[in-house]
This record gives sequence, C-alpha cells and structure tokens, in this order.
Amino acid sequence: MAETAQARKTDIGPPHYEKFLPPIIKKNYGKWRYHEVIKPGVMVHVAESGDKLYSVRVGSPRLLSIQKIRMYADLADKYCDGYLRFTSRHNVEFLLTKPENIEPLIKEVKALGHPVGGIQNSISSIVHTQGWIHCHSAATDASGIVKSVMDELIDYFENMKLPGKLRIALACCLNMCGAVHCSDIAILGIHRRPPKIDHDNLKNICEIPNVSASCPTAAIRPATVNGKPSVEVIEERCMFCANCYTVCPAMKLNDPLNDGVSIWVGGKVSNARHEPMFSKLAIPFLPNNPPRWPEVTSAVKNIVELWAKNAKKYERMGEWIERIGWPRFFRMAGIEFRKEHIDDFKHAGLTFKRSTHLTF
Amino acid sequence: MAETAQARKTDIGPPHYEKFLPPIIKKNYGKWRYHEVIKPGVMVHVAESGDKLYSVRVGSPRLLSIQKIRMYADLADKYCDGYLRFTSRHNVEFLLTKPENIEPLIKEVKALGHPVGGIQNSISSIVHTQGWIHCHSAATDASGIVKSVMDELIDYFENMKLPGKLRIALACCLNMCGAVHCSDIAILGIHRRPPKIDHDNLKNICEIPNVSASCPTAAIRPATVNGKPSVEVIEERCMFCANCYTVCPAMKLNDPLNDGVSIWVGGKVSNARHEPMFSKLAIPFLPNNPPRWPEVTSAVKNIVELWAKNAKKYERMGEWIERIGWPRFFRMAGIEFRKEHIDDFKHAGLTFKRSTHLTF
Amino acid sequence: MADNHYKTPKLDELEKGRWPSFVKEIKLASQKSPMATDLLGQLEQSYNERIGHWKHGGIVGVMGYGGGVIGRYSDLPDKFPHISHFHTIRINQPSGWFYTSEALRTLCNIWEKHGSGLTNMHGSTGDIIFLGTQTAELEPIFSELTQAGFDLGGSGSDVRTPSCCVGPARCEWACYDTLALTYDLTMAFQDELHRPAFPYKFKLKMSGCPNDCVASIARADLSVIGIWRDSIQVDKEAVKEYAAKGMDIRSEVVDNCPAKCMDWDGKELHIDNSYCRRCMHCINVMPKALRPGKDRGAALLLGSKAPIIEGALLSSVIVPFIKIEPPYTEIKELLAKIWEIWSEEGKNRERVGEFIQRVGMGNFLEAIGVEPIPEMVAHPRENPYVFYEEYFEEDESEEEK
Amino acid sequence: MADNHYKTPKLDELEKGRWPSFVKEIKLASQKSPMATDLLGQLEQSYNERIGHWKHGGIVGVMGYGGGVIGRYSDLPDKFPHISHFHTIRINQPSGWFYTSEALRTLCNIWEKHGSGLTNMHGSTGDIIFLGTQTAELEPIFSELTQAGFDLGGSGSDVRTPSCCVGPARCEWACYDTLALTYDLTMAFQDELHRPAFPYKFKLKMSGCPNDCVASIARADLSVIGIWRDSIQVDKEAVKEYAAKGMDIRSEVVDNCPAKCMDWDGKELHIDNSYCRRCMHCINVMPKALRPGKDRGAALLLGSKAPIIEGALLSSVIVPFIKIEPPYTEIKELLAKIWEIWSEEGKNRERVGEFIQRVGMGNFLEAIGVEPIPEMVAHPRENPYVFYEEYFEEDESEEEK
Ligand code: SRM
Ligand code: SRM
Ligand code: SRM
Ligand code: SRM
Ligand code: SF4
Ligand code: SF4
Ligand code: SF4
Ligand code: SF4
Ligand code: SF4
Ligand code: SF4
Ligand code: SF4
Ligand code: SF4
Repeated sequence: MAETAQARKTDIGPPHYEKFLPPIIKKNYGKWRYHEVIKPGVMVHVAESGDKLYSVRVGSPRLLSIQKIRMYADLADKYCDGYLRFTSRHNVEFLLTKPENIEPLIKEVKALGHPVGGIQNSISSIVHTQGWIHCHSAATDASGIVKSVMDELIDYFENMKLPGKLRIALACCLNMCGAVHCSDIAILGIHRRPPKIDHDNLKNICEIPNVSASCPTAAIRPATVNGKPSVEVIEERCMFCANCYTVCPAMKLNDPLNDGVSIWVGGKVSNARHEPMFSKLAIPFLPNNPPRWPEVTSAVKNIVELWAKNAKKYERMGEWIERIGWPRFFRMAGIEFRKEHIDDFKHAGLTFKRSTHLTF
Repeated sequence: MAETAQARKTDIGPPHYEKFLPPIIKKNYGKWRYHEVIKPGVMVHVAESGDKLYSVRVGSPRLLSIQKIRMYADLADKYCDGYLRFTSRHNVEFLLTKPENIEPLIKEVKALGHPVGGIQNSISSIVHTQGWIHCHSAATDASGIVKSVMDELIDYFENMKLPGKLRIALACCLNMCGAVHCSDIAILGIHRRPPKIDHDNLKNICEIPNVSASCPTAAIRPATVNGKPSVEVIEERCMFCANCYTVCPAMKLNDPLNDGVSIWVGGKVSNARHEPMFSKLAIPFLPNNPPRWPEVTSAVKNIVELWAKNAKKYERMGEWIERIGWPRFFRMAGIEFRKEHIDDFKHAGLTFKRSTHLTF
Repeated sequence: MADNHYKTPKLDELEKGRWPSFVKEIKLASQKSPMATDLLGQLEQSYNERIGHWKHGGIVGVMGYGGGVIGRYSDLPDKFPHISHFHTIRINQPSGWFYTSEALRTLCNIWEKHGSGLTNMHGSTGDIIFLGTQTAELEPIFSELTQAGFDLGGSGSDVRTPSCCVGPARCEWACYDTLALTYDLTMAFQDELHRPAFPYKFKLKMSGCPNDCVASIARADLSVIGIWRDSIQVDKEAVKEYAAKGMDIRSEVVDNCPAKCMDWDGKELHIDNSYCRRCMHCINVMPKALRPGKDRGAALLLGSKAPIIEGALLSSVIVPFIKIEPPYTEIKELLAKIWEIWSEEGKNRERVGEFIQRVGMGNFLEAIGVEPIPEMVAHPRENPYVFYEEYFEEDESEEEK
Repeated sequence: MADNHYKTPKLDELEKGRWPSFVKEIKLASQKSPMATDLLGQLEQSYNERIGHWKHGGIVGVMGYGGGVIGRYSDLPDKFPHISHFHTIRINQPSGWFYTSEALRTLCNIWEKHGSGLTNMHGSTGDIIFLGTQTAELEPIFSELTQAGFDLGGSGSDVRTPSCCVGPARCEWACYDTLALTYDLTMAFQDELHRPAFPYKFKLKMSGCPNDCVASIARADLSVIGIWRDSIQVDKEAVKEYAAKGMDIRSEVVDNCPAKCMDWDGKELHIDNSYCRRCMHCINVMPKALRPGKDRGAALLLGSKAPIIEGALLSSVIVPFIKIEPPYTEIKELLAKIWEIWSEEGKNRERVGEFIQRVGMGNFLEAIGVEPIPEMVAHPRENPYVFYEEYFEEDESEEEK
C-alpha cells in the first residue's frame, strides 16, 4: 500500500496499545503477583515490584454520547493521570495509582448516574446488541430491555452477595450478535411468523435460487405468484431463523404481533470447574411489551433469585441446574415445560434422557 | 385363531415360565432378601423366609449340541431336582437348594470342560453372534474369536480379582446383533472395501431404486454397466456399512483381503454410578487371522490388563477412561491415535474437545 | 458317517484351550448329524479362505407365520450337500430362561429328529435357536414344537421375542414382576409377533431394576426398567456391619454416588432421597443393608437400537414411573398408540427410535397423547430453531395451523 | 434545534431507574445532533408499534475497503430525514481497550463533526462503533481517523477485528501476551481485514488463560486461550493463610476440582498436576497462593460461532499447547493453511467450524497438515461408519485412493 499511503493512509491498523498504557502498567507489564477485591467494583492488582494498581469498574449503557465520553475523559484526567479502559462487557475501568482518589472518583461517577460494581460474585453489565436503535433484523429492542432488567438487578451489580458470577446477554435476533448462546441467562429476540413475502419486488432485488438455498429447513421453493416469478414458504417447515431475510430484503420476518423474546439459561464460557456450556431454553416466548418489558424483567429476576438462594458458592447457573436436575429447576421456577423445550434439531436425540437417572 | 387351533396349533406362545420354576422359587417369588457371593461362580440368594437358593454359574460356548444339553439336563436332575436356567449372557445357572451338592456339581461340570465363574467382579461370557457358522453378512467369524479370547481371559472368569464387571461382546458385522455398542470391550467385524457389484444379475434380483435408497451416504446411483441396467458406487462415499448388501445380494461386501476386526471400549449399560455409555473406537482395524486371531486376542488382553491394573474398585472401563482421559488411555495402551478415531458422522462436532480441560 | 470325514486342522486348533469349545460341540453333533459334519467342512474352508460361505437368506417359514425362521443356503451346495439348506428356527424361550431337564430333553429330541442337532442357548434376542435344517422339515418341527407347548419367536418386521431378567424369581432388587409382564405381553401380541406388519422390527426387554441385566436400554425399542419412587430402605445395623467388616463406606459408597446425595459420619449413613438418581450403586455394594424403596414400578424408555442405519441409539425416557400391574392396560394402550402412528408414518426399515428423531419428539408425544415433561430430556434444547405453531394474524385472532 | 421536539413518553419512562439510561445518552447527543433527535423520534414510534424502522442495509464504504461500514437507512425517511442514512462505522479498538483521555477526545471531536455523536463503547466484536452518519461523511471521517492514527475494523466476509482480554497488562494469570499477539496479527492481516475475500467472516479472540475473559471459545473462529504445561505454582504459606482466614479449602477448592486431583490434609495442599485440567478454579479462589505454572503458552481452538445456520458451535482444540512468541510464525502459517483450504472449498456463508464438520475433521487436519491427536476430541467416535481409505486388491498390492 506504500504508494497510496502518501496520498491517503490505509491499512495503518489500530494505534499501538502501548501508547495508552499507564506507566505503572508499562513498568509491571506481565509481572502482576495477585489481586484482591477491596470492595464492590474496586480491586487492586499487586505487582512483583510491590506496585499497586487500583481499578474502579463503572457500569455503562454501552450506547454512549460523545458528551458522556468526554466526562469520562475529564474524570480520568482528574483521578487517573488520564488513563482508563473498557472491559469485554463494555464497562469502564478507571485505573488509579493513588488509593486516596478512589472514593472521590466513585462519588463523581455516581453523581453522573453510573453505578460502581460488577466485579467478582456479581452481575455485570448485559452484553447486548442494536435492536430497534440500528438493526433491520431486530425481533425486539436491545437497549430498552437491558435498561429495564438492570434497573431491577442493579443491587446485584453493586454488591457481591451472589454465589458466583452471573452473566446475562441479550441478542435481538437469532444471529445472536451478543453471542448469547453461552450465557448464564440469555434474552433472545425471536420471530414466530413465517416471512411475509414481497412478491412484487422479490425478483428484482433477490436471486431466487439464493433465497431458496438460504433456508436450512428447505421451506422455500420457487413459485410464480400473481404472474410474477417469486418464492413460496411451506409454513410448517419454517422455524423463523430469518436467514432468508438476511439474504433477501423481500422476505420480511419482523412482525409486531408475533415477535417477542425467549429466555435461555445455564450457559458459561469459562473453563472454571465445568467445561463451557451452551444456554438452554427456559421460556419459549414472552411478549414485546415496551417500554419496560415487565414480563421479561420479572422472569429474569425470578430465575436470578432462585439461583441466588439455592446455588452453592462458586456454582454458576448451569452447574447448579445440573446438580439439582432440570425437572426440579422447572418446578422451582414455576415454568411450564412444553413441547418447544424438547430439541428437534440435528442433535436432538442426544438431548433425550437416555438413562434411568431419575429423581422423584 | 380358534378354528385353525383344532387342526394345527398356532399362536400358543411360549410355555408359561411357572412350569419351570423350582419350588423354592415359587415359594419365595419376589420375596428375596439379599444375596451373597460365596465363591467365584457361586452365590446364594436368601429369602425373607430364610430359605436359601444356591446358583452355580457355568461358562458356555452358547453354540451347544443336543448332546451337551442332555448332559446339562442330567446334572440338573442329579443335583438340582431337574431345575436350571440360562442367563442373559448365555451362561448356564444350576439352581441348588442343597449346599452339599455344590462341590460335586462343580466337579462334574469341570469334568465336562466347562468353567465355573462369571459372577461379580469378573469377565462373563462374551455375547456374540453367528459369523461364518450361519450368517451371510459376516465380516469375521464369531465363535472362533470368542473361543480364542476367552482361552486367554478365562482366569478372569474363574476369579473375582477385577475392579468391577467387564463385559465383552462381539458382532460379526455392523448390524451388531450382539448389541455390542455398549460394551466395556466390543469386538466388531468390519468390511473395508466397497461392494463388488454383480452387474449381470443385479437387475433380476434387486429393485434398483431400493438399492440406491439403502445407502446412508448416497454413494449408490443407478448406472448402465456393459449394457445392463445396474448401479455404481462412488467409492470415496462408501463407509462399508453393508446396508446395500442387506437389501440386495448382488452388492457383496465380504472380501477376504480387507475384512477384519475393530476394537471398541468404554461402553456400559447399567445405570450404576455413571449413565449408560456407548463404546468408543480404540483400534480401527486388525486382520482376520484364523483360527486364533492372535492380533485380536492380544489387543483385548492388553486393554483388560491395563484396566485391571489401574482402575479403582467398581470403576467400569468407561468410567476409568473418563477419569484418566482419552489421551492418557491411548498412551498407556500404546495404541496409535489416527484419523479414523475422529468422528465424522452426524454428531461429530459434539465429540470434539470443546474446552481447554487439557492434561499434559 | 459316524465320524467327521473332513480334515479340519484349523478348527482342531480350537479344541485346545480351557474355554469350552464350539468345535467340540459341532463334532459331538456330527456323530449323529451329517449336517453338522458338512458344517465343519464348510467352516474349515471359511477359515482357510477367510470368508463365509452362506448365501443371502431367502424367505422360508411355516404356514400362517411371517417370521420365526431364517432361511440360509450354502454357496457350496455340491461340496456340502447336507447344508445346501441350513435354516435357523427361532423358538420363543420361557420368561427368564428357566427350564426343567424334561423340557430341555423334549426340545433336544425334536431337534435330533429334524435338524442338525446344533443350537444356540440362546440367541441375542433371547430365543432358543435351532441352528440348521431343511425347508421340508419346518412344518414337522413346528407341529411337534406346538404339541410340546412351544411356539416360534419373531423375525422380520414384527414384534421380536420379548425377554427379561431373572427378576423376582431370584433377585431381591426386582421392582416389578419381569417374568409375568414378559409372558403377558408375549401372549397379548402373538399376532404382531408372528405376522410382520410393521415398518421394521420392534423389540421389548424388561429389566427389574436400573442395573438392567438384559441390557434393555441398549437394544430394545421399548425398555421397561424397574425403579422406585420413595426412599431407599436402609437397615442401619447392617450398614454398621459392612463398616465393621472393613468396607470403606466413604470411598466405596458415598464418593461413588453420582447424585452426591449421601453422607457417612462413621456411624450413620444419610441419604437425601429427593436427589437420589436411583443408580443402584449403593444398593449393589451393600445388598444386606440397602434395598430399593417400597413404592415400586418401572420407567418406560423408547427407541434403542444398533447402528444400522442412522446410528446406534439408547432408549430414552417416555414415562418416568408407572405401576406395573396386570392386566398392564396402560402399557398395552401406549404400545397400541405408538405402533399405530409408527406404522402409518414410519418409513420402511425405520426403527421407532429413528422415527421419533425424524418427526420430532414433541410431535411424536402429541401423536401418542403423552404430555411433555422435563424428565424426558437430559436438558432442554440449545438451539433457537423452535417451530412455534401458532401466530396472530392482523385481526388479532389466534391462528391454529 | 437544541431540544428534542418529539414527544417521547415511552422512552422518557426509560430515563427513570438507577441503571444508566441510553435514552439520556441520546438526548444528550440530540442537544447538538439532529440525527440523534430523529433517532429518538423513530425509536419512540418503534416502541409504539413494536417494530423496527430500519431498512435492509445496502453496500456503502470507503474507497479501497470492503468492510468497516454497515449501511443503514430509515424506512421513514420523510418523517425522519436526518436519519434517512444512518450508517455505522466500525473502528478498530486498541488492544485491551486501553485509552488516554486524549485519544477519547480526539475520537469524540471527529464524530461530533461528522456524525450523530452516538457510539457504542464497544461493539460485541470489540470495535469502537460510531453509530449513524451519512454516506457523504464516510470519506472525511476516514481520513480524519487515519490522520489520528485510527483505522477501520472488519465487516462482511473478512477477518473481523481481533480482540483480547486485558492479559499481562493487568492480570496475574496471563499465560501469554494477549495484547501483543492481537496487535501483531491485526497488523499482519490488514489486507484480509479490510478486503473481504473469504467464504464468510473469520474472527480471532485472545484470552490469556482458561477463564477466557473475552469469551473466545464461544464466538471466535480462532480462539487463542492461554494455558501452562508444567505444575501449578504453590505458595504453601499463603495457602495456610487462606485456611487461617477461614476458607474451607476442602469444600471450596478440593471438592470443586473437576479433575479430583487435589487433596488437603488440613496442613498442606497436594495437587497431582498430571491430572490437573487447567480449569483455573483453585487458582481463581486462592490468587495469593496459587498461580499457573511457568511453562506457559496457549491452546488453539477452532470454529465457534452463533447458530446461523447449522447451529451454534464452540471452538474445539486443534493445538493443545503452543509457545506464543514473536513473530508468531507458527500461528500465521497455520492460519494461512486454514484460510487456503477454507477459501477454496468452503461454501458461501459457511463458517470454518461448519466447514470442518462438513468435510470431516480428519480430512481437514490432513489438508492443513496437522497430525490427529487424542487431545482434539472429547472421545473417539462411537459409530462404526469409518471411511477406511485403502484396501487391498486381489493382487495383494496396497491401493491408495
Ligand atoms: C475486565 C475483564 C477482562 C477484560 O479484558 O475486559 C475481566 C477481568 C477479570 N476476570 Fe474475567 N474479566 C472479564 C470478562 C470475563 C468473561 C467474559 C464475559 O463475561 O463475557 C468471563 C467468562 C464468563 C463466563 O464464563 O460466562 C470471565 C470469567 C472469569 C472467571 C471465571 C468465573 C467462573 O467461575 O466461571 C474468573 C475467575 C473468578 O472470577 O474467580 C475471572 C477473573 C477475572 C479477574 C479476577 C482476573 C484478574 O486476576 O484480574 C479480573 C477481574 C475480576 C472480576 O471479577 O471481574 N473472569 N471474565 C472482563 C470484565 C467484564 C466485565 O466488565 O464484567
Ligand atoms: C443372571 C443375570 C440376569 C439374568 O436374568 O440372566 C444377572 C444377575 C445379576 N446381576 Fe446383572 N445379571 C446379568 C446380566 C447383567 C447385564 C447384561 C449384560 O451383561 O449383557 C448387566 C449390564 C452390564 C453393563 O452395564 O454393561 C448387568 C449389570 C449388573 C450390575 C451393574 C454392574 C455395574 O457396576 O455396572 C449389577 C450390580 C453389581 O454387580 O454389583 C448386577 C447384579 C446382578 C445380581 C447380583 C443381582 C442379584 O442380586 O441377583 C445378579 C448376580 C450377580 C452377578 O454378578 O452376576 N448386574 N447384569 C445376568 C447374568 C449374565 C451372565 O451370565 O454374566
Ligand atoms: C441370531 C441373531 C444373532 C445371534 O447369533 O444371536 C441375529 C441374526 C441376524 N440378525 Fe440380528 N440377530 C440377533 C439379534 C440382534 C440384536 C440383539 C437383540 O435383539 O437384542 C440386534 C441389535 C439390537 C437391535 O435390534 O437394534 C440385531 C440387529 C440386527 C440388525 C440391525 C437392525 C437395526 O435396526 O440396526 C439387522 C439388519 C436387518 O434387520 O436387516 C439384523 C439381521 C440379522 C440377520 C437376519 C441377517 C440379515 O441381515 O438378514 C441375521 C441372521 C443370521 C443367521 O443367519 O442366523 N440384526 N440383531 C440374534 C437373534 C437371535 C434370537 O432371536 O434370539
Ligand atoms: C454491531 C454488532 C452488534 C453490537 O451491537 O455489538 C453486530 C451487528 C450486526 N451483525 Fe453481528 N454484530 C456484532 C457482533 C457479532 C457477534 C459477536 C462477536 O463478534 O463476538 C456475533 C456472534 C459470533 C459469531 O460471529 O458467530 C455476530 C453474529 C452475526 C451473524 C451470525 C453469523 C453466524 O455465522 O452465525 C450475522 C448474520 C450475517 O453475518 O449475515 C450478523 C450480522 C450482523 C448485522 C450486520 C446484520 C446483518 O444481517 O447484516 C448487524 C448490523 C447491525 C447494525 O445495523 O448495526 N452478526 N455478530 C456487533 C459488531 C460490533 C463490532 O464490530 O464490534
Ligand atoms: S442480533 Fe440480530 S437484530 Fe440484533 S444486531 Fe445482531 S443481527 Fe441485528
Ligand atoms: S425464516 Fe428461516 S426457516 Fe423460515 S423460511 Fe426463512 S430461512 Fe427458512
Ligand atoms: S452381526 Fe451381522 S454377520 Fe453377525 S449375525 Fe448379525 S447380521 Fe449376521
Ligand atoms: S456399504 Fe453402505 S455406504 Fe457403502 S455403498 Fe453400501 S450402503 Fe452405501
Ligand atoms: S436387572 Fe435388577 S432386578 Fe433384574 S436381575 Fe438385574 S439386578 Fe436383579
Ligand atoms: S442409588 Fe445411586 S444415586 Fe441413589 S443414593 Fe445410591 S448411589 Fe446415590
Ligand atoms: S482471561 Fe485469564 S488472563 Fe485474561 S483477564 Fe481473564 S483471567 Fe486474566
Ligand atoms: S486448576 Fe482446576 S483441575 Fe487443576 S487442580 Fe486446580 S481445580 Fe483442579
């Protein structure tokens, strides 16, 4: 790219991270000895050298205005020599070297309306996606549900009273941009009605063969509808994945009457104790009920508190359910077990109960 | 069936079992209190009533002449008031009420060349199938391998020194009549060459559409071969299941050069401790080497003794391997891990190592 | 031809060694049966050539029956004329494989007259196997068998001969009467057993407890496995005795409990039965001290089979607990419903377990009128591909598909 | 238009409550940006109608780049003209998401000039997300970004923006330098990142240890997860301290060890490292006393993804241990081989994990020249459907296919 580089820079990549590392990190890079959690949202990492780095974790809505980011920057200048970072769950971490700065910083952060916490045995921010804010595929909104659920659960962000970590994620459609499929609790937007086909325009905007091919259940076949070449959908075969819509705008899945939310539980990513697990279906459908999705928030809260009350120390949601068994989980949670819960996709047979390890 | 019944009895079903139950069983039926293993091959069941029923288990080749069966009958008359039974693994169980008869019976049984044992932590008889004795599908013989392997392992039948039960089964082709797929050790006859098609006769003895349809991997398609309508096989797609042969005699899989034996380990059926498990591939191929299949017998013996030496008490083969891990099993057994070991069928992805739970 | 006139050096090798020899059995039989003699000859040739010499079986049988006989023909009929036909007869064993010496002799006499004198006691499905006879002998054998009170077992696409563990006849752990249920169902389904009318075979196996001594969960389309609902019966004194006799109850029993629901404080054994998975281990290890509870019955599991063709399956729970009492109406009605839908919609050579996976367990349950419950699954679905069956139309009215 | 001129009663509800409100953020932005204002208006309408109002994205971007911009258009352009275009720009974040206040302000200033003033810090893949601008603004934004030392991230069928955990920058458990590797690979693959040429997207995520703090095993085509080969480093005194401070080491640590390879006799902690599964639990619980071993590196896992279309996948082990040192040649060569075969034989929109399952892991390994080892599987195959690749012809000579 050398020649273009003169005129117009391309392929320069991101700035080198070292430019943004505070001196204490540059000095103790890779030489941290241990860490301690001082209080909710505050931890200290102690280096071999004895140096101490304090991190204050601040809850964020992830959708941030430049105004808010500038306020963060000001706080960083005031208390952290200008250094801060964001986490893989989109929280902000202020990096301090002076312990005396911790409390004043927390005070100002809270004044901005941001909570401090999310460390250790707590609920951290909800990894989520775009929803109605920006995506065409959304079966539900993302930010609105996240805000409503966290308003209910914020105490668990601000304290460390839970048995272990609890990770909640939300994705507004089956594409699962939030990678929610391995979360303690996953909130997933779903469609429930086969595509409404725009027969008049399909031919012009999509390749009919691609559209048919896009369907994993072969529910789509070419057809001529009122004179125009188009496709038809065998409705019994449709499981609303929206892959056809992703490849063809004329296959609209979004539908206010039938779109909604499903709840999944028991996934994890870490290798701690138990190997990583996928989340499993707990509640097949809850309605889209803006602005606060009361059905969703109470369902999530119910599950969180059930786990909080009954799990052993360190036991993640999925580990707990595995120990007590799914039948007991459904009973305790008061969730009706339905046909929808039983897998009927590719590996369904392996999810059946293939033993007499039963409890009564 | 009433009318035909006069002329010719049909649908009368098996004789009622009660006719064959010894009085002590009739009396204590369903009222047994506990059992004890007195010595290898001999156990006593004690009833609520205090009555004691002694069972002496005798190893059998399963393939029995009427002459031998009559000898069993004579022994039953002499020591058991005429009562005996066979087990689900095809051993004979003599049912005694007089403890003083146990030793004389055992003496005579052994004189007939039959071992006594197979109870508790031992190797019982090998469940097996027909092989070259009676089946057209056989990729190997059954009785010959069973005899050769048991000659090697008979001490483990006659004593109870093993960590737990060890169940070996043999099936001479993928139909798996021995239901070997959940055995501690499974010996499975396999083909390794695509069907040799009898193009001249196929059309006359088989329905070409059925033949094509029979192939799970769609390796078979209709074709005209030297003028005659027949089928052809895409060899890369063939995994030698012989289903085509089962539906069409003109698709011969049997092939002296390539047929042989594979060894599978770690299956179980009981729900004791661990849920039932399928056996997993240990050795993809060993040659057919009659009359004694030395490669097979030594491979089986090696695995048995590895387990016997290293497993904890009660630990079945599969439970032991799960605890130590497959990599260690392959190392200890000195078995080369090959491409063939990695699943590539329907649920392959679920057998991959989807975590960092690794040992070094 | 009292003696074997073939040289069989390879097979003779298999007369050596301590395990009882099938070759000796064939030679015993060949003293009286030329069929057995020819079998030896052909088998020796198979051992030399490393290949079997049987042709693909043809359809043979007895009048009015569609199963019970496996046709078999040598591909070397000129060389071994006596086994040009060598059909197998499957005879329905008595429940639990109990016999009197009398009964055995009766069977032997029939087989001496009409066949090779070789048997399998028993076949893997559980039948008495008469190994090798001519087509012409089938009817005579059948009439003598029925006179003697025996009948044929299953083969082909029918109900296969049901079998069961020894159960209450000799086992303290039997949670229901396996022999009685097996006999009753066998009699009730004589027509289904003798006249193939299904898409494929259907096997029933009954085990009295989760030890599953007939391996029903691995090889029966319907596996009936005994289980209890209440608490394990504990004889505290007997537990102490085991401890006194030197059993390490913590390491041998408690640590092996998959439910981790036991505790041993050195004096007393505590079991939290609400978590007990009924695995049997603790009972197996301490038969004098522990026993299954008193509220006994069975779990019904469906669908196990060997690999051909969609891959091997284990049976899975369809009814976690059911009382097993004559006339077993519930089980029979359930089977009737299963057979009806499977016969209607099952493909040729599709076992019921494969059928369930193809149509989906949820749909299958609906068809047989059984409510879905979490006991049927190891865990709920992990994928979001749910076939929701109703949706609202603009007019807000709920639509049924 | 300093103020929001739409009535948004529903959204206003979401300004209440203790969790920080995204609505407040939009309103903050709308003080300066009419785009933000129109977004509020359209979103309120979505809340009323329970449906989004965005059209299917079109292809927009900057010169010479195939990715980095997500085109987005309102389906109510007349009503909300300022968001008739509302494209997203993905900007490659610095490794570990470290910033100076300076850098943040620079980004804010650019975005204030050219866009809605709304961002995601960060997107799920890890990019800085500039949320909403016009097509015409793309080139100006791009040149200002590059002047400031920033570049675009990935979108479409290319290498997606790699991301990593904080690693050695602040974590005592990092088994390799996640930030350095992430930066190096990002620079090495600029062309693959900016010019989609694959069958589908390819994501890389680096976690310093098995805690996997970037969830790489669930959402990266290549997951690089730190691990150690030797023994866990134990500070015996510190262990005692934890015990003294009241930690129940048996129940909290030993009993939670999945390998059951630990023992605590009340004084000393014993670990049989040859069985340790590197799960991290004991280290997590006693960070002062236990640490990963000294022989550190990473495990490479392949293939995780979300459900669309063959179902969600977790990454699986392809290399159980590899030293991670610049210039990371081994990893780059491995990636090159993987991309080569996947690009040649992968179907359109087929992720590498799906590709591996379709062609078979064994064949895939052969193609990339990696030896199969048992560490790659949870267990060997259970089905007998083995594609043996050679067979003997009559002339006894071994045949290769
Ligand atoms: C800052 C962050 C990494 C980053 O580069 O941004 C991070 C930082 C730490 N993680 Fe993490 N983890 C971070 C995301 C994760 C994730 C990924 C995710 O949530 O999407 C996971 C996997 C979660 C899962 O399994 O589903 C994760 C699983 C863990 C675990 C394992 C917990 C468990 O028992 O499963 C530990 C160990 C522990 O907490 O004892 C851990 C431990 C830690 C430690 C203690 C490591 C250390 O010594 O510094 C760090 C702070 C403690 C804490 O509780 O947060 N971290 N950690 C991420 C903070 C996200 C947030 O804002 O909340
Ligand atoms: C006689 C027989 C039932 C029958 O109707 O024929 C039988 C009889 C008994 N079994 Fe069994 N089992 C019999 C086949 C089985 C099978 C089926 C098979 O092997 O094909 C299994 C499942 C094997 C598997 O899991 O792969 C079986 C798994 C058990 C177990 C569980 C062992 C375990 O730890 O997994 C026990 C409990 C025990 O041994 O402690 C058991 C226990 C028993 C007891 C102790 C039950 C009792 O109290 O009487 C019986 C005798 C002890 C013994 O060690 O044999 N029986 N048992 C079968 C004898 C077969 C033979 O000749 O060897
Ligand atoms: C005799 C017996 C083996 C033995 O030596 O014990 C046997 C022998 C045959 N079986 Fe079997 N099966 C026998 C028990 C089994 C079992 C075990 C069981 O029933 O518990 C299985 C595995 C369980 C299951 O049913 O899945 C079994 C699974 C098969 C299969 C595969 C069916 C499947 O769905 O996977 C076939 C292939 C077929 O049916 O076309 C088969 C087919 C056959 C045929 C009829 C060969 C054929 O393709 O026509 C064999 C006749 C051999 C012969 O010439 O004598 N046999 N077969 C067993 C029956 C004796 C009896 O009635 O007691
Ligand atoms: C912006 C972001 C969500 C967010 O709010 O953070 C996002 C947004 C979209 N994703 Fe995503 N994905 C985003 C991270 C993910 C992740 C998570 C990750 O990368 O760690 C996943 C799951 C992991 C994975 O890749 O499997 C993800 C799985 C998908 C899929 C399903 C792909 C698959 O193979 O399963 C699609 C569908 C597609 O590619 O056609 C998709 C498609 C899309 C599209 C482009 C919609 C479409 O079909 O064209 C979305 C654009 C929304 C918009 O208008 O802004 N997005 N997408 C994330 C990217 C921000 C960033 O660059 O940092
Ligand atoms: S999850 Fe679906 S709706 Fe949400 S951002 Fe991703 S693609 Fe769009
Ligand atoms: S939504 Fe999915 S299942 Fe339904 S038609 Fe479209 S592609 Fe097929
Ligand atoms: S396993 Fe195969 S070869 Fe053996 S008896 Fe059964 S069908 Fe015949
Ligand atoms: S053996 Fe099996 S895979 Fe091969 S052609 Fe025949 S049916 Fe197909
Ligand atoms: S299955 Fe249970 S009841 Fe039947 S014999 Fe075995 S242990 Fe006894
Ligand atoms: S039966 Fe099994 S699960 Fe139940 S208590 Fe005994 S060992 Fe535990
Ligand atoms: S993944 Fe491991 S190294 Fe990275 S931050 Fe998490 S705990 Fe630390
Ligand atoms: S890291 Fe995990 S497996 Fe290893 S010793 Fe610690 S707890 Fe056990």
